[in-house]
Amino acid sequence: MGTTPLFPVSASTMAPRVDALYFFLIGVTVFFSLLIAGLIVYYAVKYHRRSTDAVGERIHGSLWLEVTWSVVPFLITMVIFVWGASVYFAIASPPAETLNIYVVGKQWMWKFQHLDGQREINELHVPVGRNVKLITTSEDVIHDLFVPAFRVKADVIPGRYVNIWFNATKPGRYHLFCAEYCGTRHSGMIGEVVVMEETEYQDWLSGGGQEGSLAAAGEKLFADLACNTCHRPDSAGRGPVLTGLFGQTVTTQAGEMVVVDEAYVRESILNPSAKVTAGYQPIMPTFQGLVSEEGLLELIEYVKSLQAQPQAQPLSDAR
Amino acid sequence: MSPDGAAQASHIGEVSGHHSGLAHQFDSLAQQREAATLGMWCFLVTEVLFFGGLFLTYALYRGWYSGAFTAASRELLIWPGTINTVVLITSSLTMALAVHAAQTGDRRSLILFLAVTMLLGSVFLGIKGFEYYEGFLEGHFPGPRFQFEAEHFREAQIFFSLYYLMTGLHAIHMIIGLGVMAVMVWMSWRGTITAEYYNPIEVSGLYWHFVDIVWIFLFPLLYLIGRHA
Amino acid sequence: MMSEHILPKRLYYTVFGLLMLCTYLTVQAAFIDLGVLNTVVALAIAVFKATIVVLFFMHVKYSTRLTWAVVLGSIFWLGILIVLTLSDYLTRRWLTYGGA
Amino acid sequence: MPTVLLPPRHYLNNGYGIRSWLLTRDHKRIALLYLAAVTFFFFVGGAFAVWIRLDLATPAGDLVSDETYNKLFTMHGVMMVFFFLIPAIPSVLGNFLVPIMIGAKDLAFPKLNLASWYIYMLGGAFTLYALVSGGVDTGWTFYTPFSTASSTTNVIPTALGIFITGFSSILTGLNFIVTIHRMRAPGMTWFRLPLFIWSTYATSLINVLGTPVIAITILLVAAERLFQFGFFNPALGGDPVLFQHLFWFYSHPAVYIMVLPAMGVVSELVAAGCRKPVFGYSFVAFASLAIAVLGFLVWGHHMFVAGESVYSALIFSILSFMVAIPSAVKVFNWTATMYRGAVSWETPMLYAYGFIGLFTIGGLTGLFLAAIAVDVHVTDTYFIVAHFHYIMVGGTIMAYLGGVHYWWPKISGRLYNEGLAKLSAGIIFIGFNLTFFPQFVLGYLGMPRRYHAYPEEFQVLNVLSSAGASILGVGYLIPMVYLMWSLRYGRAAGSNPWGAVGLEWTTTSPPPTENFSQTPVVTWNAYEYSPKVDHVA
Ligand code: HEA
Ligand code: HEA
Ligand code: HEC
Ligand code: CUA
Ligand SMILES: [Cu+2]
Repeated sequence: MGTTPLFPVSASTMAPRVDALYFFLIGVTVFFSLLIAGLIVYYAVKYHRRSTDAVGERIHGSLWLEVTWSVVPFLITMVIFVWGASVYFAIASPPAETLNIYVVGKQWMWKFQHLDGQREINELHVPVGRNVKLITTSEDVIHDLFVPAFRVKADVIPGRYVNIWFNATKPGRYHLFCAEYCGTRHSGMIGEVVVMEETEYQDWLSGGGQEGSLAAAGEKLFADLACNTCHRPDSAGRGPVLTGLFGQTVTTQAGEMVVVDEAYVRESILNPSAKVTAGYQPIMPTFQGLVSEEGLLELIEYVKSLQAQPQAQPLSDAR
Repeated sequence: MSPDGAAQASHIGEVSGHHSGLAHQFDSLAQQREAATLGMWCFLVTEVLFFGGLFLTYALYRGWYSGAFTAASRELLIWPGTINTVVLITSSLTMALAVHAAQTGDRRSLILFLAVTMLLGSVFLGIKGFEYYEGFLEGHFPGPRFQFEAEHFREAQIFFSLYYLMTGLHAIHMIIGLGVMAVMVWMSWRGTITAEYYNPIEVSGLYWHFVDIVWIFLFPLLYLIGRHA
Repeated sequence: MMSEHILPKRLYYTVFGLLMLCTYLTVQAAFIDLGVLNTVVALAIAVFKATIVVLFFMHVKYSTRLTWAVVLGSIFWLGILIVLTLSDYLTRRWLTYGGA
Repeated sequence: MPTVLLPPRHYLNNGYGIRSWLLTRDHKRIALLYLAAVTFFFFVGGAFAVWIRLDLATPAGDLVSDETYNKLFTMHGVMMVFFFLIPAIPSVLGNFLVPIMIGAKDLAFPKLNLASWYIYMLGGAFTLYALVSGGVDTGWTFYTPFSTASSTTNVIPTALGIFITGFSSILTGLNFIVTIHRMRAPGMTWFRLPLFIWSTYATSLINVLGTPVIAITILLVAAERLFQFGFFNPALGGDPVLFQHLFWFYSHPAVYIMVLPAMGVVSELVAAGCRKPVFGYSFVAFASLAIAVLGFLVWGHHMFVAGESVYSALIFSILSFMVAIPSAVKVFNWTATMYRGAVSWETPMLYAYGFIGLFTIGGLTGLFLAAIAVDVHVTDTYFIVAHFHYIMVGGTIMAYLGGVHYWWPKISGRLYNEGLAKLSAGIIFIGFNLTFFPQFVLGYLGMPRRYHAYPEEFQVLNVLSSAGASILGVGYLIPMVYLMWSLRYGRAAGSNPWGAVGLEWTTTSPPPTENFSQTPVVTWNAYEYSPKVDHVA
């Protein structure tokens, strides 16, 4: 497009809240910049040195002025702080009910996995008006998933799961950037977020998905890697029963309580001895190098899906 | 005052009892000694923060991988560490006595104590070298040749990475210290050091004690914590 | 005036004795199982040893206020580095950006 | 004025051979050695900047490959930060002025001072070697695990260069601290010191307390890159965020290393430009110390989206706002100083005005970044780039140029061409704003930094920025010409061409090697201009 926008479209519930603070800050900046610049010009003209040996008046300072121009800015900044912090909290805490999409970043592309099987690269389809949570990780270095129209961004860190959530308000196509420098094609690690009406979205979902759901893929992998030799639905296996495990709190041999979340399952697979579950031998082999990041996500989704009551709707977070 | 400040500046002449050790920019030996001592202390501040970065890293991973760190630290031989602690502390004593000798202008014992300090320093390095050699045979050095029980492999490797980096940097400081001491012996030999002008000894003493202090912390952190069965 | 007056050798020997004693204690303590206390004890002893070295071997006890300021300053800044960094790691379990 | 002549004996004609320069221990000559080196690195860094801007004139970035582009901004950042801006004011103006301003014969450790210069040059040599032998592409921030596990370029040589140079700034800082504590002339009490000394002192504190941490961090990176010591790479069990903590523990305070000396210069310029004591001397003085201390408590504001704890993000955010206050106090005090002054429009003053205005904008945009929610959107975009160029280029370089012009007669003993100086000051101001203002807009639009190619809709603003950069470049070249010219043909300045106070103006221009014929005894406060009786506004 030939037009030159000067302000980004706002297409998420968070965008207006960020913009509001932004405008307030612009107000503060304009005010103080004009104040300072104005005074400088005014004084420079009014008190311009006329004779070569003229000297200024010997004024040393004024306590109440010092106090004023320390306290006033301080109060202003505290307003900004509280405001910024509250919105930040909202950005940092996803709502309970979210549509989860798994994201893997690698030099230099974005891979998206939807719960019921669709996989896409550098393009992400989401429904309008739903809370979407991207569960992201990286295969190599730090990347950063950034959607300007949504005003959200987070570093995508190898070895960790970072969640980004948003609620799109406008159908359309929006830029998706990698915002953390990650090497040669960093500026090529871009894509588009496609926000669709719910109905279109459902059509799109049913469009792809030949591979079957993510959990199904996980189940297959679970068998291929012979996890099921130890982890069986009944408690006959040498490993703990994984059914209904996700979201629970387990006690490790070290005696600490840990919540079973994505990170925990991941660690249990890649580095089982790190947190050995109480009452079991540390016999689980590490699967480091045997499972890809996508594979891990499938296994995690499978473990999630192993709920005591099978009718847990697949589209919602286990918590 | 008038824009030309010179008018106001009254003047005084140089007051400086001239001594071979007095540099041109100083007015008196006292001023020079204070400057040198303050300079060395500022330098030691930088050293504290330099090692501080390492101690922070250590603290973090110790917290995360306490199991592995305990297992790994048990691999270290305790007796060389202990002996080295004793050796280094003793060298600090002899260093302090060297400064004392310098202050009292007792040149012979000054040179003697400096020599003993250097000797002990070398003993420390010798023992450390032996430890490194042992560790190398045991496959403690991180990287391709690293060996450790599979359970804690990665984490133990981090422990030994820290072990070699921390003790290695400490050893380098020791070597520099020995160099400084050598110069001090030479200066004392030439008689540059006198009861009025002993500042070089005092300042290099500060450095030596600091290196000792670093070890005082490294010893328990690397060898002792988690030693108990 | 720093290190103007000369300390008696006796003092140095006493400090040395203390340091040796501490070394002995810390090694002994390491073999008794005190749980977390092992770390605490080891560090406490180390801090004590460091302190007496600084105060007596390095003459800080008899030095100018400026020297004191420099010493305490270095410890304070080391504190900043460690405390503020750990303020991140130790509070992560409550709420981390991108967590939950 | 009557034709004055240079004094018969001064530090410049005290020996001519190359050895008399390379082996000198005279702080004034060492300052000139730094001046030459720093200027060189600035033009190298500037050349990279021009290159960057040319490439960004088209959305596809047709000029260079993405690989080259990444090396361009990395080298640009490294050169400008570590080899130009950090040493610029302290090592050039500081070295020249600190002993003179406090009435000393030299720094406390002249040999160490010369050594610092050689260390600095050695570091520069390493980095230049890394540059010519293929460059490095990590960005000036060297984030792990990219820098330790992924990049295939000259990370180690560059890092080593920075490591070595670090010792130079440590030793310079140490030298200043000791000098200011122990070498002040009789009667030169702390509260008679020029404010430039206060800010240099604060800067030196940061040098001494911060630099060691970047040094050890670099060693950890090197160890991980060379021996797979797993400190930062998750694949080896390390934590990449730990690197960011260690890096910013130094590199945030480092940004105050880059601005505090500039603030000191501006205080001097404003006082001399208004022939008037700086308003609220003690507040400005303590503001410098406050910035130096608080500056160490805010580094986490570079990591708001890097996966740090939300609670420490809050701590770092509120502290970032705190550190803004002393800066605010300074700005207001400078402005108030002009009230009822004898305000001059000479070149140094023009630069001072430029600094105050642009620093204000740059600083206030810092508040956008400290406000976490906004930072989430603008971090790693051109908004950041604009923020720090406003402070570092619009602020610090303006002050640096102002200082160079103000003290040039003292340094060289000669006067430069005022007309050309005013002209180039104007060009620089216009070029600067044209270059960097559009980047604020680009940033909020969401254009990420370190991007070699970008969507079409951003082109117009980028072209504006590139156009501005070329104007800016010209603006920077002109002073080179007339300052050089003045060395040979400029009129002799006389000891005090500005009619300013301060010890440096009581000695000849250029000063003698020992600075003063006799150690001065100070009986007056800084900036005592008017004989009139005091009265407080
Ligand atoms: C000299 C350099 C310099 C200086 C002085 C500053 C000063 C400040 N900086 Fe800046 N900053 C940088 C150089 C600098 N910065 C660089 C290089 C980066 C990017 C590094 C990278 O990632 O490559 C950066 C990045 C950066 C970030 C991280 C952004 C991100 O990466 O996400 C933040 C966040 O808080 C920040 C904040 C601030 C603040 C609050 C100040 C404050 O100190 C500003 C204080 C000044 C004022 C406030 C103006 C004067 C005041 C008034 C006129 C009165 C009115 C005042 C009030 C109402 C309070 N800066
Ligand atoms: C002191 C610090 C400093 C200074 C002075 C500058 C000066 C300039 N910078 Fe700087 N810049 C940084 C510090 C600085 N920068 C840092 C730290 C980064 C981040 C790097 C990173 O992301 O890792 C950065 C990044 C950066 C970017 C972002 C790159 C990216 O993220 O993709 C851009 C883009 O416009 C830019 C532009 C400029 C311009 C136009 C100038 C102009 O002011 C330059 C003007 C000077 C000249 C034009 C030189 C004049 C001489 C000539 C033109 C003659 C030609 C040359 C020879 C004869 C040899 N800089
Ligand atoms: C050799 C037997 C064995 C195999 C094969 C095995 N596990 Fe395990 N697993 C265990 C044991 C024993 C434990 C409990 C001790 C521990 O936590 O290490 C365990 C723990 C777990 C846990 C943590 C459960 C809890 O209650 O804390 C998860 C999740 C898990 N395994 C998943 C898997 C997956 C996925 C695979 C296949 C890729 C797998 N396991 C393969 C034996 C095995
Ligand atoms: Cu991925 Cu930048
Ligand atoms: Cu910062």
